[in-house]
Amino acid sequence: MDTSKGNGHGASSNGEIRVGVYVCHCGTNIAATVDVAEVVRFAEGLPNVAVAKDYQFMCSEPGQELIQQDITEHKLNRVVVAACSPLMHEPTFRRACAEAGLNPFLFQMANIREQCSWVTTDKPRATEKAKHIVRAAVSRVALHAELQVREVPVNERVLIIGGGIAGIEAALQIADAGKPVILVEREPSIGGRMATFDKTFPTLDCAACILTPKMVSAGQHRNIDIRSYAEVASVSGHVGQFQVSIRRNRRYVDDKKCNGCGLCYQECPAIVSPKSRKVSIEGQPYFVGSYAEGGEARKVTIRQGDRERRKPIKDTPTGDCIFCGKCATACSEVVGAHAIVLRRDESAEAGKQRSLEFNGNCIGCGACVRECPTGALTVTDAQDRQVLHHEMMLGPNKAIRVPTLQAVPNVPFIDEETCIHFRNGGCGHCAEVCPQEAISYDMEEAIEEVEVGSILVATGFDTIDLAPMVQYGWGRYDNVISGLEFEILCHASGSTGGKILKADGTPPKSVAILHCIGSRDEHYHEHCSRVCCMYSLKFAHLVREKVECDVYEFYIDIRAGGKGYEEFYKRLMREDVTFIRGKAAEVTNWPMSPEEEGKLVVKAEDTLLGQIRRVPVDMVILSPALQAREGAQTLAQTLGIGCGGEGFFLERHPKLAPVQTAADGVYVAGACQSPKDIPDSVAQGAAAAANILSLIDKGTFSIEPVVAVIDETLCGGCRTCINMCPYSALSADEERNVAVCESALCKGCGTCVATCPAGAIQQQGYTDAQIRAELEGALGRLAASSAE
Amino acid sequence: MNYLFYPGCALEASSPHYYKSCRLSCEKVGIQLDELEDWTCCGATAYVGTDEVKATAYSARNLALAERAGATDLVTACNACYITLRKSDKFFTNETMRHDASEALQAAGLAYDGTVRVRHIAEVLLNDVGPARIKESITTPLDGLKVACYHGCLLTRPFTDIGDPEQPDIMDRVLAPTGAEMVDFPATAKCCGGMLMTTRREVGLALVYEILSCARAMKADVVAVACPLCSVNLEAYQDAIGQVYDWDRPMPIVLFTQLLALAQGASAEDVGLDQCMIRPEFLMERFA
Amino acid sequence: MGENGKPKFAMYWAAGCGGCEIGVLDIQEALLDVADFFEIVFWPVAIDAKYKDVEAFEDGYIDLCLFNGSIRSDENRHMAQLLRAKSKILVAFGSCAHEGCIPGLGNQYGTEALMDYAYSLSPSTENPQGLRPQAVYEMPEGDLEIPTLLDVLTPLDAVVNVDYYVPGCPPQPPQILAVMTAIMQGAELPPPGSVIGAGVKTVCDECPRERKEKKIREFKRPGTAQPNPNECLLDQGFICLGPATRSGCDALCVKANAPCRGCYGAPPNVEDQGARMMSAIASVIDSSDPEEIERIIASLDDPLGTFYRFSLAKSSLRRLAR
Amino acid sequence: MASPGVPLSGELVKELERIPDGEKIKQCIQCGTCSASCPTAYAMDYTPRAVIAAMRAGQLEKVLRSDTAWLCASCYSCTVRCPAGIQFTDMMYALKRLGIKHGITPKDDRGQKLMATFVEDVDESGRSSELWLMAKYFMRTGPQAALRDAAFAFNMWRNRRLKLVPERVKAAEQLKAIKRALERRQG
Amino acid sequence: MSASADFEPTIIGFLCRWCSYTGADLAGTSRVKYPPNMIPLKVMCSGRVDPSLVLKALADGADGVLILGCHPGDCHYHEGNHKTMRRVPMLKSVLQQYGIDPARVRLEWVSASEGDRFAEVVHDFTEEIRALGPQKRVESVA
Repeated sequence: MDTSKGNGHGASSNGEIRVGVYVCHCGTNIAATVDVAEVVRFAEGLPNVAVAKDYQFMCSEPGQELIQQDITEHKLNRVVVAACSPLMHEPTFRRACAEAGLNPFLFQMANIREQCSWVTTDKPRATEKAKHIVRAAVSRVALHAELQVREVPVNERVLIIGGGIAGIEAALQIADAGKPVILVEREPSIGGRMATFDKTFPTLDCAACILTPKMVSAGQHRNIDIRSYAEVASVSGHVGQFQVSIRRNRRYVDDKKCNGCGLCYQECPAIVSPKSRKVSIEGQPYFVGSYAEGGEARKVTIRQGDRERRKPIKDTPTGDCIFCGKCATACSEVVGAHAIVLRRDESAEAGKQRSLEFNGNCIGCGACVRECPTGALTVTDAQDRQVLHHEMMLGPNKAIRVPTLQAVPNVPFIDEETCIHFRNGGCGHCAEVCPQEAISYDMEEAIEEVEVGSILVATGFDTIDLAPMVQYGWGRYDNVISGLEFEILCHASGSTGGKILKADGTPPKSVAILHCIGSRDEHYHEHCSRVCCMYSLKFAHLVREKVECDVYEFYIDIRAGGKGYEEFYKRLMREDVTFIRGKAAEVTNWPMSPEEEGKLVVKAEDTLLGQIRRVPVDMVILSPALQAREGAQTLAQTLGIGCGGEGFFLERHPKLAPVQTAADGVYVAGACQSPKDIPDSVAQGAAAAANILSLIDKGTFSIEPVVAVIDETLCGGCRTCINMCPYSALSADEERNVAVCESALCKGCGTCVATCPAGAIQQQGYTDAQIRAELEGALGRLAASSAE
Repeated sequence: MNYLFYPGCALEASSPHYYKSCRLSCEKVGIQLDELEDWTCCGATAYVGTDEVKATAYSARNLALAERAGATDLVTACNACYITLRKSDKFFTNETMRHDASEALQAAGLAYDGTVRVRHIAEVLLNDVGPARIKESITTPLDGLKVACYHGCLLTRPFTDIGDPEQPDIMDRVLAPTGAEMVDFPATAKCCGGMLMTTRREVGLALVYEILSCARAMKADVVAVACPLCSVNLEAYQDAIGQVYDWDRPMPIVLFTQLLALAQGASAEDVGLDQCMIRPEFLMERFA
Repeated sequence: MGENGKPKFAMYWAAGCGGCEIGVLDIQEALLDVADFFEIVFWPVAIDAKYKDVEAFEDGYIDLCLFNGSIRSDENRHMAQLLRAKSKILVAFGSCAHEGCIPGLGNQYGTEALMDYAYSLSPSTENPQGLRPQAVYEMPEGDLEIPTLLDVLTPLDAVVNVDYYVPGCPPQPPQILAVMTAIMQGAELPPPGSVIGAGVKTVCDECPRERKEKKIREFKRPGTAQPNPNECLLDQGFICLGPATRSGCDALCVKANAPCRGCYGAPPNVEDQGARMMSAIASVIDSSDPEEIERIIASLDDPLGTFYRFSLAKSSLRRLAR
Repeated sequence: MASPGVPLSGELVKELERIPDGEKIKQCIQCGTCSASCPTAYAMDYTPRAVIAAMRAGQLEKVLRSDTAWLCASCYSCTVRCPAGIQFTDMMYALKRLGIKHGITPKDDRGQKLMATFVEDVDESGRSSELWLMAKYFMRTGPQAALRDAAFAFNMWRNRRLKLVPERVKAAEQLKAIKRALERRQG
Repeated sequence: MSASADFEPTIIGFLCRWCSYTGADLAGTSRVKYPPNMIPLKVMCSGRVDPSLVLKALADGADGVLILGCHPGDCHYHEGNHKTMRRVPMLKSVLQQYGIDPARVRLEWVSASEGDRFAEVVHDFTEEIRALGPQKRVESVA
């Protein structure tokens, strides 16, 4: 019982269905295998068919005109073209129909080329198959309804998640076009990874020199709103109209009041020092030291044998101590820890009458070190070694600080873990000195709701955790450092002022750079991280530039496929860098010969010689694999986009839609999509900006009508469908006890339609009735229950 | 707790003190080792180089026997036996190999369904007993003793599920409750050379020298091992090493279970310290 | 209409349990109004009338015929054809006539197997001589004839045109009353082929339970687990056919803390109730691991009987030969 | 009896395909991690990586004539580190088997001899006896080595770590049945 | 009826638009040959296919039904194919119980780049159905 017939089905006024069938020869592509004339004869005899014709090339101008003429002449209200795949020419014929005044969705394509004439040589059977395909289309098209492409308005405001170079580039492009941008950055400052680099390959221009102006423009742009130290908490809505919650972390500094004078961190007594804590593994004491690294904590398991109880402050001052007592005063009065006591022994001779006593109250804040006028006190880490490489920071080494002195916004934040106030309630120095009264220790997390029309994800990359790769010695040997650690070591604002020094403060005489650590390795990441070859070459150059030193590159293949990259590789060869073709297998400090004494030994096969080599060096730089950000999966779910096998965000098409995603209105750029260097990240940021501006400029977004519609008179409200939708287009209306579909979110997969036990959901263009009719046509039961 | 135990040829012949101390230290933590009835040689690392299917079938005979005895675990104390039996078990996951080896087993009226878990005694002590219970069993702590735990290659290679393949610490964690100090020992999983000591002596000596000199540099009093072959290779050739390398002060090699049993109250004689080729005199005196 | 001016009423009980007849009795004193309004010309349960009386009626003599029970035997078929001819309005009354109902499950075995079981194999049968009913049996007094079973059981509309369907096993008295009242009051009847005496939504619409998301990791049965009376049974892992069952029963079973078994049949837009339900149930299985999916599905006893308890004889499956 | 190189390469791959992950041998990127992880590669004519290169070049026969496979101590360092997941140690075993099968003797055949002795021992008694294994091995390789190891043997004996009477498995017929079944299969 | 050599099975294929339909087109553009027994029906996602369509196809004259979708993890709609992955075994268990060989329904994953695989699957399935013989139907029920 079809009660809706002749209503919205585009039937002629008397309800008659008039189908025109057009069979294409496609030159000989179809006609050689399918008897086209026979198919036309067959089509003529099918119910509802008013006219059937064949033509050499249906997709040609005259072919289309033929259809258009017939629509008028024969009063056709349905069209079937039997030709190539609909993926090829469906848009063409839909357009032709529309131009002739027929709703384009009253058209159906029968694919008798790709899936018929081309895949068999048996002409009678190919003809037979073509007939079935045509009959299925004729049967189906009778039930087609007029559909309209829907337009949704697009909010001009753009959300960019991630303030690295890709996000900054996109933000500037969009903002320069006059459109408002909200730039959300998780760290306290924008700039991303690039802000920690000293130089960039292959041009060797200073990263800060090219990045800082962009950061500043972004910070000052009237169309860009930066939300740093903030994260996207949730996203709802759809293309054109997203509702986004931004969670602003507790910075303890009011960015509206702060003028960036820096007094707070100059006055802060707490030095960021490595922290360690004792944990037990099955009753056995292990130390897990966690070090501050670019604002992120990392863990290093230190093996037994390094088990000395760590003393954050040396308990015996060196000979430099003049027993002035400043440290003890600071500890008691500023820190409130009372960990240092200055003892006076009146009876003893002058000079020896004073002594310092340390007790267990030390919280490791480092205030005493800062107060010490002679440098007699030092901070050491869990292994009693001087903090150098593991103190990887670019900004002030304080509990309240900015990540770099070029921070944008130039607003400090308080690191709760090291701040004395947050450890024992004392201090409060920064609040006292701040002329703007911007510091507030009881600041709460804030949630901000914004509405945007499109979203760009540019969250960048992480590097692989090196601790589990014991054979390379990272976390075990002082002078084995990661690529990112080397960048900071090299950076003019770093702890060594840009000098390349070993952990003991002396310059290395030889450095090994190990490629492919965790990349191209099925135990970790199968992908090539793409940037390591080039930055490793850059490292070699920087080392050679700054220290007199031998440099060894242990590589599998040098992949230098970018503009000027191969030339850079050549240049490094000229600079006498030693290239050893062979992946390093292990780094050990165990000498097997006198020249290895006191050195790190890199073991690798020189595969060009077929010889095993042990190369003693002073410093080893590892090039760890780039991997997806921790939490990428969660963000992908929030946004309704996918992650690929390696965890990077999935683009809509790897070649043709590299910055679009499966979710309309959501774009990706930079290394969050796959490992990328700066030029590629910038290019993608700009490309995404262009995509977004084009969407904004059009003002509306067209939604295909192949969406789910719910017949509320049939829906019983069982809610089986709700979770079927990957796009959250379906929701339950509690009041009316029915499911409702937000068609702007629906992508038209039809999964809910197949799931609905009540038959209450239909997919426009793929209704149950249409598919059933198609089946009947395909199987020759057309007469039984077609449009009649 | 009872475990089905597979001693292997070496434990029977060259390392009776290992077998003895194994039983002793296990008893102290409530474990009884029941020897697998009429076991066959596992094939070690040699047989598989001649005929892989036969090697698999031979060693799987032991697994089949264990399965028939209703055991879920088959425990061994020899690294080579451990790995060979485990590999045979794993090979049964390959269609062709399982087919061929099963056919051979069938001819002997046996079948293996892949239900037996092959375990090493060190790992059983660590995971099934645990440091806490070991700690309870300690009566005469080994305070002051510096031990280098030598795991050898096969304990965590190629199967890395029981410990790190580069720097395992299974033995360290088992012995730590004894009160002895476990020194950092980078060479803990380096290879002792295995059969090369017989066929290519110069290569074998170099490998053992690397391990021993590392232990010396780490100031170990004694090297503890968990494998009868490692034990022989490390102790029997120290004279020969001295002829090639700078090696004059011999390093005593003990089985880790000897140390454990001593700490649990056994005497030097009980654990067969006198069967060590390089006698740890200081221990023999202390636990006389 | 007859001489007394009253419309003629008939009711017939074909292959079925008779519950539909009880259903009519359950409209209680309203039955008196029905008896008063109509002239009952044929209703074996209520009045004494013979088949030959019916045969003697002229075509269209009966104004309203409620036909309950499915078509299992040649006798059922004969009576269906006879009553069709004699009735102006023929109603498939109750689940058996509507869609075959539980007897329809016999179609998964075939008539021979059913006879074997009934006369030989069932545990309670003692039949050492292997006696079977004979279509014709010669007796001194003359031949005895009994009906023969057809190859398959069908609902009423497979053998004759049906004007209306009243679903339910049995149809619920309030619904029967509503139908009868409407007819007696001369209300305009819906187009032929319609389902009457039921709603157009699903049982969920009438179900008061709280519904959340459905995620099934294991199938539960009421005999082995106690359902929470306030939460959706499906949410709890009990297979409830409510989502794929036409409303109208006022969620009788679920209100008694028993899952809906689907007797009101498919809702309006659904062609195959069982297939729809299995699609819905399978879709919410909470796993994407093929092996685990198999395991979860295997935990469901008798899927065919569960999904097609009432509708097998009307499903797409009925058209397939086993 | 020499076999042409290319079929040997195919045979090696086929041998490995019988074990889990064996097919990964085809994914070698020639990085050399295996060789540098190998404690004995310094003494090999062909490093483990070079074995795969030779396999690809159809030159396995040269590898089989070299000591490479017989220097493998079976420590699995290569296997656990190989970024391509290649089962190197098993490849070395396969090489040994290939050499034996094709009658190719390595330039130093002591490893082959020791193994053959071991296999005989196990085949015969189901157990291996160190003393008799050594004794038989020295008879095959010449008395020089035996002399060298006399001190070792004495040392072992002195510490009650030598068993003079070899153990035997009781269910000898089971072993024979296994052996026969496999020999039948191999024709 | 038993399987005979001249029996040409009628097969209905439900092809998801993104992977399998594209893969089928690729088989065509690559001119890979396969038996012409399958009539393809395009759906947007294999998740659109519900068991009642499959049963209807069998009831209306198909001897076998092939459902082709994107490989798990590659679904254009995230995991529409996971729903199909659950529905098909459920349908098969019902078919089995009713006495219809569940092999008449097959779910396979074919990506847009697997033209060869598409042809192979269709070929394989056609031959399997050919061996099973025609699906008999109850032509007249009363």
